[in-house]
Order: sequence, then structure tokens, then C-alpha cells
Amino acid sequence: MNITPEVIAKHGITPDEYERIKQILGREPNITELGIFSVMWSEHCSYKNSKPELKKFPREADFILVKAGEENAGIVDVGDGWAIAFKIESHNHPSAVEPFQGAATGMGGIIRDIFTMGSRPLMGFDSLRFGPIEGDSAQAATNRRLFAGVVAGIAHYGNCIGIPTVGGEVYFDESYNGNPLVNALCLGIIRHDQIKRGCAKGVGNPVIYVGSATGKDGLAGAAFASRELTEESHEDRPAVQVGDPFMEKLLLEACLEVMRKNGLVVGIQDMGAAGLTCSTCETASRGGSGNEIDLNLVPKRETGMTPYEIMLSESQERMLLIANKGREKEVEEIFRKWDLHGVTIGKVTNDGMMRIKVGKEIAAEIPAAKLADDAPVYHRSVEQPEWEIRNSKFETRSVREPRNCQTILPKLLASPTIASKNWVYRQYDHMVQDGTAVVPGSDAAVIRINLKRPDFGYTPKKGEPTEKYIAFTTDCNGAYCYLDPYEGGKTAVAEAARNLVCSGARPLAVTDCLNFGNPMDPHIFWQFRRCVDGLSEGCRAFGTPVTGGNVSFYNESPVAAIDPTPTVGMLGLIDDPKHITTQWFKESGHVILLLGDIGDELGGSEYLKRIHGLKTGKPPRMDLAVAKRTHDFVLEIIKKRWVASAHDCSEGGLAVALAESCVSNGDCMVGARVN
Amino acid sequence: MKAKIIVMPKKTVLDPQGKTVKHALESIHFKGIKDVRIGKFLEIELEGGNKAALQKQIDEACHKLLSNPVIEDYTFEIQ
Amino acid sequence: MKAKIIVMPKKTVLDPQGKTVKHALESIHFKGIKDVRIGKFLEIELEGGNKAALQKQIDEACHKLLSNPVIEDYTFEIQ
Amino acid sequence: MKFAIIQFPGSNCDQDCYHALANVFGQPTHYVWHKETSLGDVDCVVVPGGFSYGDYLRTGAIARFSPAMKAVADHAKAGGLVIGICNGFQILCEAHLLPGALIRNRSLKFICEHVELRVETTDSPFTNACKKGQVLRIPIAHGEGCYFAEPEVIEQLKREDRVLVRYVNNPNGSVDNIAGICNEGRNVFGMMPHPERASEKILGSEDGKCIFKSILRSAVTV
Repeated sequence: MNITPEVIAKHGITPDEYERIKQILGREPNITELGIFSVMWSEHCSYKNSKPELKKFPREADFILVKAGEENAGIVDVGDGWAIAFKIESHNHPSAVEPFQGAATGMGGIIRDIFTMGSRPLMGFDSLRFGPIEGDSAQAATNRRLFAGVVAGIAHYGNCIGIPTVGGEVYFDESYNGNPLVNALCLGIIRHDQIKRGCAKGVGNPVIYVGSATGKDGLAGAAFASRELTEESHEDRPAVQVGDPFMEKLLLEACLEVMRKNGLVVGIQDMGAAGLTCSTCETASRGGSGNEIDLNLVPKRETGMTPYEIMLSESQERMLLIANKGREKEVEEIFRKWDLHGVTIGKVTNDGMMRIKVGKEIAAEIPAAKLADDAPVYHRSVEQPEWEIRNSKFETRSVREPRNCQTILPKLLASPTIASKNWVYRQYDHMVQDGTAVVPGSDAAVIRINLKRPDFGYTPKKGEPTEKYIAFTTDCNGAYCYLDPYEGGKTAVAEAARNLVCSGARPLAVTDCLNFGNPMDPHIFWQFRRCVDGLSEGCRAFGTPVTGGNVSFYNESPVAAIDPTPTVGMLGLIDDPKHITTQWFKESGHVILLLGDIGDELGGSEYLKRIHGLKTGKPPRMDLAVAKRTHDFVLEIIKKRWVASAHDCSEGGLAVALAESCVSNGDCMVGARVN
Repeated sequence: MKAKIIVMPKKTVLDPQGKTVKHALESIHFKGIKDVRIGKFLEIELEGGNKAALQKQIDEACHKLLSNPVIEDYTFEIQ
Repeated sequence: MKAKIIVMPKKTVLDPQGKTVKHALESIHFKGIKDVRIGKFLEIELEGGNKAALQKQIDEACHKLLSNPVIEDYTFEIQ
Repeated sequence: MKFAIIQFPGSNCDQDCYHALANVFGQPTHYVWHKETSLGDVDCVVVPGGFSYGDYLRTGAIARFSPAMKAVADHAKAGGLVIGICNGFQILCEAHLLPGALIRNRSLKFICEHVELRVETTDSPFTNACKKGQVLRIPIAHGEGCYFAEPEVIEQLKREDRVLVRYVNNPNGSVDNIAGICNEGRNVFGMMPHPERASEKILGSEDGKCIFKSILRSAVTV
């Protein structure tokens, strides 16, 4: 197969990127090498369009053990030698093509990112966006099918592998028609001394392939995710990956067992987007070494696969592990116990090359560091979209106030974005692992971590704590970000912090999943830049650094780009179980306090959209300093045990917040009288 | 009239269930198994009518509802 | 040689999946459906050997593992 | 009292049962890997919840052939106590240690929520610490929890007072609202709800404790 300009374009490689490849190799690439560059230099793996902006995030703090961008997931210290690994990632495009498997493999991928660091996964979270599901239009029917399929896929994977999905959020808006967002998060616990890195060190050390055999699933899924989802992408359909949560449970247990035996494992990396390519290349570049593997030794599910297909296959539930020379037998013994086969497919070298062989013949040979770290970086042009200017001039006072508010509140509470998500989380096993102290339905999930669990690989000594309490939430209002990306970015972080504080937790760190349209469009890149600016300022204001995350571009339906949706996942710490607070009123006679004042801020509200069909106006101004002081105040009065419940005002404003506080717990429904 | 429909995972798509059952059969001493694939079998009892029309209707039902064309193939017969 | 096995829920056992699919078919304007029943279809590729021995082996596999006699019936053929 | 918890590939509630028994009740508890043929020194065996073998083919269909299950059957035959929770109950039925089968929920959807159970009899090693008619708030988490058996088997279970717990509001279509039954010898018990998830206040309910208390109390009398 000779490399023609069309073949190069089809791989999403620009002419100057192709020149850069020839410079790195000192010759023309063959088709396998071109495929490898195309996935490694896709936006999904290299962040070539977003890197300059992502540098604005605050990433430093004394409690950060693994920083954003270093490894598969960020890790933060939570005291007494314990740490939390967590990360959120998107699986939007595969879910648009096949919702069940797209969402399921999204869950599987993020779980692997956590246990590849040596961390025992404790909980999962899902942040979802769909087009409207009401009415009998063809689009509404499709949105319902996508919604039901995605929820069933997450339930199938999470329930089977025994990781509780304890929270998340679901929004419905026209902008997500045809391009749903499926952001999956996983969080795990780890001892400082158990942290494993994805690096290949030690010349001659064996490179071991573990897990499912390789098939043609999701061929070039990574590059596929960076191309717009247009009509002709349907013949990419065989690119969908199928997940096997049962296999992943075996892989999880076997990998943790191998990693906990000291001296066996040097480095380990999961095979995520771009499968064998990404893992082989990144472990070599991180280790400052080289990797040499032989594709004949790779377990394959189908015969006659070309090197191109093997290197780019996205078959699920596979890991690449570098063991200490001479200890391979022990590694393979542990995998056999779990009915898995660990196959040595190559070795670490010191020539810095990623060398892919097929028996004697070399299929690809590329300098690993250059491939992993020297992807091109672009500074895209920006231009404020006219709709932002037009919408910001809209006078919300011009909207006729309804004569009778009595009928408005029920309509708002019935809006799928606001209504109870019980139908969703009831399908998730959100109680397995005996840790869920606050079940889904409150402002944030709260997990009791029992530190004595044998599967944590550490027994607390006398005087050391035997329990820790963490809270978690994901938040983002896409409509706000559409109308004013900067305020929308700040609000996303503020709302996450607010939800944690209302649950009695002090905010600690953030992971984010930035879902945007096509970065080549200056309007879209303006939205991206302004949102990142807002997010950065929010993170600085609340002292919550970004520990990692994911960027997903090209989220566009055939009609237009999606609303900018920078989903924020925030971790909080609860110092004392007595501080745990939920959002529902507890007893009649309690006093209701409103903190913060009410401005004329109907812009982008669910009320304007649901009742008047308007998505316009200026969204509420977020004063971060006032917000921080309010949060500190709430935490203080919670610690003084003066607070029975706390709830934040978000979509639907004060009226909905009050209603939710009255009815969101079926076992203690109360009323409220407000002056 | 009865329609018998078989919906199987596509050859190229991973069939984790088939793989696990093959392993289980071997563990209870079943020899000589090269592969196991598991899919759905649907039996639809129909009022009757001309076969060609039913043929078209069943085919459409399979494509739109009874199978997921992304990861499954289907075959059927009407008796 | 290939064994084709059909495992169906017993008549006495409720088949909510069959009922749901029946309603779904009717909602996409599919007329004249009296009943829908859904079961499993298994395809086992065998190394070969004399048919009678395979017949016995498959029957035992169905009884022991591939079906639950409390709630399911099975039929199979070997080609 | 000595407890053994069977671990299948795909079990995921084994840790929770270990926590309830070892930490909350302070009982000597050990794991038995499904490939082992002996249970070791044990009074009560726990077949935990989870998705043994990924629930492929049928829930529990493959797990019942594990060597450990043979040892569990022998333990039961010798009068030892066996409790199967959720997937454990499905495995005990597949292994014919308990009658009937667990099939797909009527709603075709997985359900995870607290439900109310009524104790139907205290004449068993698993409910003797409860009161007859007592309502327990214990969570369920299953997709195939609808209990089914032929009418004559249901009659026999009722006649022999072997339905230990019933759902107050039937969440999954189980025949006769059955949530948990025991065998003729009354030493093997299977229930779909998870008592190990309702043994601490922090998790929302402590009602599950009375099942474990009953087992401990039965050790004194046996």
C-alpha cells in the first residue's frame, strides 16, 4: 500500500505534519508507521490543539502526588499515607454509534486508568448529556434510545465488575441531538508506596501482554474520535468496541495482586485509545528507554490481521506490563490463577526506539520520545461569536411575568433536566463495597472508606485511622457556557464546590472533561479558551488544582456544535462523619436560611427555556470571592452541628431548591413556608 | 404461521459470553470444542397472510428492532 | 461438525422479554402478532467424530449446563 | 463461630460479607477460592453476591460447577449451615441445593434500592433472632431476582413453612412475593436481598443484623 496524499488526509495528518514525520524518521513512513503517527498525533492522544490552553490550569499543590499529564490518572494525598486516584474521560462518539457498548467501554476504559496506577477502584460517576426526550418526533425517539442504551451500558459494566456508580448528572438540550456526551469517572484508593507508573525501565526486562486477545474492534477508535460525526461516518460502524466486564474484573484483581508483590512489576499501562501503539510508545518515552515487541507473539482473536490492524486495534480489557527480568514465571503464575494468560511479547531496550517486529521483519521503527512528546502544537485563532454579543443584550425583564406562579413550579420540576434521576441510578448498583453513606439523590455522593479492607493491601497500625470519608460531585451547565463561556467556566467549578460544601466536605481537587465542537472554528476555540480561563480562575479561587482529565473536540451534530460543556469532577474530604449533611429538610419547625442575595439573573435559566422557550440573556455573574466566603461559612456552621440540611440553588433557582429539599427523600417528605 | 428468527453477534465482534461458556464446557470435561457462539432465538406467532408480505415485514422488524445492525446479524424463516 | 441448540423458556414460565418485544413490534405498526417468545441460540463448532457420540455429548451438555430444566426446554441438531 | 466465604471469579460482594462478619460481628472468617476442594474448618458457609462468571449463560449457571461448590454441597448434606445471598441464592438453585430458579425481573431492568421484607417464620437458624411478622428494611441489587418454581413446589414450600422472608411490595415479580427460602433440612437458606449491606447505621439500615445474629444464636443451640 503506497502512501498517497489521499491516504495521508484520510489519517487526519496535514501535509506539514507529514513533513515532520519524515524528518523524525529520516525517510518516508510505511502504512503501519503512518497509522501509528495518526493515532498518537490525534487530538485525543496528543492534545495538540488544547495543550497551550491547558497550561493555564493550576496544577501544583503540596498534596498532589501525581500531576496532570504525567500518568494515566492524577493522585492526591488524603493523609496518613493514603491517597486518592481519580480521573474523568469522554466516550462520546462511540456512544452515538452504539450507545450500550459505547458507554460500557467508556466505563471499562476509565476503570483501567485507575487500577493501572496500582489503585483499588472504589466508585464510578457518570455525567451525561442528550437531546430532548419528550414528544414523538423521530429525533426524540432516537434520543430516548440513546439515553436508555447509555444508562443500560453503564449499569451492565459497573454492576458486573462490582464498582458502585454512586452519582452523576443528566442534562437534556437540543444542542446534544445526534451527539450525546458520555463522560465516565472512576476513583480509587492507594497507599503512597503502592503507586505504579507507566514506564519501561531496565534493558532486557520483559514486556508482557495481559488480558483479552486482540481483534478488529474499534479500529483506529482514537483517530475516529477526532473526526466529526457526519453522515458518512456510519460506515465506520465496525469501529465499535465491545466490553467484557467479567474479563476486566479478573484483570483488575490479577494486576493488583501482581503489583502488590514487590520486585515483580517495573511499570504498567492500560491499552486505551490506540491500544498497543499508545502503551508501547508511552511506557518507553516515560522510561527514557526503548521497547521492542514481536506481533507474532501477540494473542489474536482473528487470523490474518495486518500489523496496521494489530497496532491500532482497540480491543478492550488489555494491559501492557513491564516485569523484572527473571520474574516472568511468577507474574504468569498469578495471571493463570485468574484464568488469564500473560504473554511475553518483547523486551525493553536502551536505543529509545519503539520497534515493532513481525518475527524477523521490522514493521515499524519510530523514536518513542519524539512520537509521544513531540506532537505538533497549534495556536488556533479565536473570534467571539456574534450570538454571544446578541444574547448578552437580551433584557430578561422584557419577558412577561406569569400571572399565576402556581402552575410554573410543577412544569419546572417535570423538566427532565431537573426531575429526579431515580430512573437512572436505580439501575446502578450504588451500594456494593459497603461504602455508600449518602446514596444518589443528594448534592454530592459521600463514601465511607473502610481502611481495614484486606484488598487494600495494608493493615492500619494502632493509632492510625481505620476510616476516611470523601465526597464527590460532577457539575456543568452547558447553557451558561454557551451564553458566556467565561462565567460558565467559573460557575461550573463554583457549583461543584458548593455541592461538596453542602454535604459537609471541604473541596480538595478537580478533574475535568472538556467537551467542545470543532477547534478549527474560531468561534468554538473562543468558547474553549474562555471556558478554560473561567475554570482556571475558579480552581484558583477555591484552592482546588486540576489533577488531570480529558479533552473531547469535534462534538458536533449535522446541525451545529454542542453547547460548550466543560464537565468538572470535584473531590472533597469530610474530616468527621458527624459533618455529613444531606439536602432534604429533616423536621418541621426547623428554620430555613438563604445565604447570598438574589440578583436579576434569569439569563440562561431553565425557567426561560422551559416556560418561554428562550435560551438567551446573560447568565448569573459568579463572584468567586463571595462564593468562597459563603462556602467557608457553611462549612463552619456544619462543623458546629447547627445545620440539619443544606442544598444549593442551581437549575430552577430558589423555588426548585426549596421543592427538592421538601421531597427528594421519599422516607421524610415535609413542607415549607417561606416569606 | 410462525416466524423463527436467529440473531447472532457479528463474526468480527467479541462474544464474551460464548468465550466463557466454551471455557466452562471444557472445565466439565467436554472435548473437541473449537468455538461457541451465543445469540438470541425469537419465535413470533403470526395470524397468517401471504408469505411474501410477511417476509418483508419480518425483515424490516429484524433490521429496525429485533437486532442491532451495528454488532449483530440475523437470519429467519417463516413456516 | 456444528451443533445448533435452541433453549426456550418453558410455557409455564413468564417471559416478560417476549411480551415487551410484542408491544414494541405493535408500536412500529406491525400487525397480526399473536405471541412472541425469546430464548437462546447456541452454535458449537465441534472437531468431528461419530454423530451418535456427539449427539449424546451435546444432550448431556444441554441438560447439565446449557439449560436449566426448572425453567427451560432445549432442542438441538448436529450438522 | 467460623465462617467461610466462597470467592468466584466475578463475585464482588465477598468483601462486604467479610466486612460484616469479621469487622461488625468480630467472627473468624476466611475466604475459599472456587478452585479449592475443601472449605477448611467452618460452621457456616456464605455464597456471596456478585456476577460469578459475568452472569453469562444464566446467573450462577457456571459457578455451580466449581470444585468449592461440591464441598459446599457436602457441608450442607452433613447439616452444616449455608447462606446464599443474591448471586449466591441463584447458584444454590442452579446447584439444586434449593428448589426453583431466579429469572429476569418483570421490569427487565436492574433494581438497586432499599425494600421492606416481612419475616414469615422464626423457626430457622437464619431468622430465630427476629420476630414473626417483623418488617426489615434491607437493600436489593439485582437484574434476575424474580423467584420462580412450579405451583406444586410453591405449595410444598408454604406447607413446610420454608418461606423465611417475603417482599412487602414485590419489586421484581417473584411468585408469591418470595424473597428467601430454605431447604427441607432448614440448614441451607437463599435470599435475594443483601443483609451485609444493612449491618451499619452509616449505610442507612441495621436491619440486616438480625439475620447474622440468628446464625450466631443457632450455633449455641446446635
